[in-house]
Amino acid sequence: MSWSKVEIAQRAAKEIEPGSIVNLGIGLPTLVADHLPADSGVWLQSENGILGMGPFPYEGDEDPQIINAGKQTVTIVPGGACFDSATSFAMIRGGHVDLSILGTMQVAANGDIANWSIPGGRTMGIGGAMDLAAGSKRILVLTSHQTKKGKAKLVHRCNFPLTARGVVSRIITELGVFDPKGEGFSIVELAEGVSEEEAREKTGAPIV
Amino acid sequence: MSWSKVEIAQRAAKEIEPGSIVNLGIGLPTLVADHLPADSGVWLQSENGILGMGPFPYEGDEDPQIINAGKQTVTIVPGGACFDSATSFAMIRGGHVDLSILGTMQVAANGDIANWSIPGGRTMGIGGAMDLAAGSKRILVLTSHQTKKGKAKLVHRCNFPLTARGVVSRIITELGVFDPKGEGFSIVELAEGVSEEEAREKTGAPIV
Amino acid sequence: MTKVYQSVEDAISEIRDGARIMVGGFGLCGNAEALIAAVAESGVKDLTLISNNAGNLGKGLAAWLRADIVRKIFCTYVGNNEDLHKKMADGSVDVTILPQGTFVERMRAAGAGIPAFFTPTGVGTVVADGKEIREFDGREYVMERALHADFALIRARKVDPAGNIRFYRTARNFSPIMAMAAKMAIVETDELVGLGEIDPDDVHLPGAFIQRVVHVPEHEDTIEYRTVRTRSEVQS
Amino acid sequence: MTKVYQSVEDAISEIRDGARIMVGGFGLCGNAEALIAAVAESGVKDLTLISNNAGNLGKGLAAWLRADIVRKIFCTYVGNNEDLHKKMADGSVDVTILPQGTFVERMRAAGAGIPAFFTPTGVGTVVADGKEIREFDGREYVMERALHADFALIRARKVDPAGNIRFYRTARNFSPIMAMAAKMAIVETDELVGLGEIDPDDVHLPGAFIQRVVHVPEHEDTIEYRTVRTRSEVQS
Repeated sequence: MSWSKVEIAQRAAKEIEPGSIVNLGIGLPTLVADHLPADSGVWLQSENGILGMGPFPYEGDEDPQIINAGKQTVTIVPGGACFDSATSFAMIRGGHVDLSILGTMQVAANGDIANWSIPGGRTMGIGGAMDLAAGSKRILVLTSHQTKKGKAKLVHRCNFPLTARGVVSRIITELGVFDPKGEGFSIVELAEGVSEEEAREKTGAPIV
Repeated sequence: MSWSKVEIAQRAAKEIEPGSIVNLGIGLPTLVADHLPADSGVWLQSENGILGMGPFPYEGDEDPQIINAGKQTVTIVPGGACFDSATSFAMIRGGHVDLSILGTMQVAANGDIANWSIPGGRTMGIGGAMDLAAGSKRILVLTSHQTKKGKAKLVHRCNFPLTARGVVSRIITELGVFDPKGEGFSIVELAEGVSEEEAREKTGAPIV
Repeated sequence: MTKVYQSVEDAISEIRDGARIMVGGFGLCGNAEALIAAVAESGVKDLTLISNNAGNLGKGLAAWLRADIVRKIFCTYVGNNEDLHKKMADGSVDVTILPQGTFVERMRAAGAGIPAFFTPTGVGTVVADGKEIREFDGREYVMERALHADFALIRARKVDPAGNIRFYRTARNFSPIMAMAAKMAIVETDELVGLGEIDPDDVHLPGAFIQRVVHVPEHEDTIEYRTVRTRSEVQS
Repeated sequence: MTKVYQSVEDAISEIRDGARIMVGGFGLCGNAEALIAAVAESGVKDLTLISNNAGNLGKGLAAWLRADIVRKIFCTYVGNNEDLHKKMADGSVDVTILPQGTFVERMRAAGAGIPAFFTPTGVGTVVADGKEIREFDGREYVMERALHADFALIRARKVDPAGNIRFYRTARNFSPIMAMAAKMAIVETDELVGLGEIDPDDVHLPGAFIQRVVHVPEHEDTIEYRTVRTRSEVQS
């Protein structure tokens, strides 16, 4: 039994300090928003210019000029603020975002992350990924443990184009919670029913 | 007959293009504000954070939180804007101020200006002087032609600490209008009754 | 002295072949729709386009790509912009993809008279290839240069004749910075108000950074990804 | 999660001997009067002060100079600040005078994660002594470094419990930039409002840059140079 996507998001929510400023990447990280404790006082940052991003609008309340960095219609919570992109990336690059939760294609035992381009694949672009990875105080990665074809995403060293070097502090997958430790990954926690052996088999670097 | 301070200010006002953004330094340049044509559409910039600075307030209307860069109480005209100092100096350094009119201690034939410190004198500080001199699209200097002790202020090369190199495009004094030309100054215009000989005598560099 | 032009065609009259043009908007959000359309119809070509996304869903700047008037693009994200994918694939447009923070900071530098700066973003990646790397206080940074343009085409919610601007929500994005970075910033505004109607403390971008204003009351404002929650979802 | 502290003493409780402190205000305009006074009375010493003027007329930060709790100052202008002239003359405070644009851009860089940048300001002057000079596109520039601080003490007109700020007129000046550049930004506000009372588009500085808020309704707001015109002057 490994964790579902919702369970990964729930586990990730536990990594968030009350009152902190958090940027959620596209995909799996977006789910974390639904699992923040109501009284946590967490502020979601969207790099297109929102601090205090709220849930999707009710049907009929969509405003084409209130979107998140994935260009989805969203809302702004009371106490939220809008600002230009230079201010937004000053916030990110200047270390004022406490935590960024990112998806990835590869993450390495040395903390490197590669989440913007697959060699030979269609170029999707960089967007805010490199700034978030380089500038946030802490980087948490949520990802499936392997690709759909069964290749390890937790690797010794990335061979996909890097997003940033040595920035990832923790990774949560369906198998558990892992920390990059240089030459391998340490196991912080395993999902119920997942054996260390299974984690070891599916990881592209030593479990240390 | 040389020009009075008011006549210098009136002559300087003629250098201002309609609709332009102008920063006026402390002292003699401040007088220029009173001689702008009513329909000129000129916007006065104050580096502490105003575009659209107006005249001094009526007695009783002073607001301690509306001041100019000389820390005098001022007003803001309709269409004026307030902003932070980083934006203000982005405006200045980025070439968005069309003209700065500065006072000076020395100005040289190569366009150098020295207006912030006299060797051996009391240090008053730099303030916005170096940014205005380096960043404005055009620099006009208003000054007495000589010091109170009769020393030339228009010199071949400055020996006071520089504010900026090679930035001055025109100088207006009680004797007339002069342009720095590298090794000397050219006469653009002389005040009524001022002879070229007098200008030559009182200038610390060749008239070319 | 008003900066107000009576038509979008007049407002863009100075744009020539080969111009470098920044266009505001995050995808289709906050697009200067009328100015973008007017440039496409004006017959200018060989443009360098500086825009976060260069259109999407066949809309906005996609019109420039379809009209083959763009020779070079600086952007940060391609995503599902099929028009851009097509141009990249056939090599007819030279596309440079930048990290978004570096993209906007390079424009901010241009507007602020800063020719170059150092950033941690992109160190150790292809973005830093061929650029100077320098260590400050034990960390490596890459030097990035100011990114200038001839024109900026932006959208605002409210503008006065001096060019003072109010933006609305996330339609603000890159627009004020692009206005600062361009020699001529042209703004298309939902609402045109009188001088003094915007309080000095409510100005998002002072008129010093704006050269031309045109009033365009109606906009399409396409939503790229409509995401909603149902009321029952919450009530349950 | 509120950032609101009940007293100025509580708000400054983390400030220790040797701290680097940025203080907002252009001269006495926009001073965090209560925070400045509280630091003077707190007994901390050996401070590094980063402020445009370091007080004037014996008021504001002049209290810190008189209390001999400042060891080093970064400022841009001394002017008639006799307290500062005295400290400079007797050598008891190490004073570095910077161009104002460089002063604020160095703080902006610190807040924005930029370790260094190039500026045309100060090239060929004593300000550039010992600093790297580099040519870009035929013009010389000097490299300046980010200016960081442990604390920023600023004043605002209106703040909410999340730390979102509205400033007033020229009292804004360096304050938002200092808040960005400091590890802990403490704001003293004329008015404390509820969450949501400031529209998202009306926020001058988002709460991300503010750590502590204290409500101080009354301020002295000294005018340094009272200049007026008489009504008759205009009517004539």
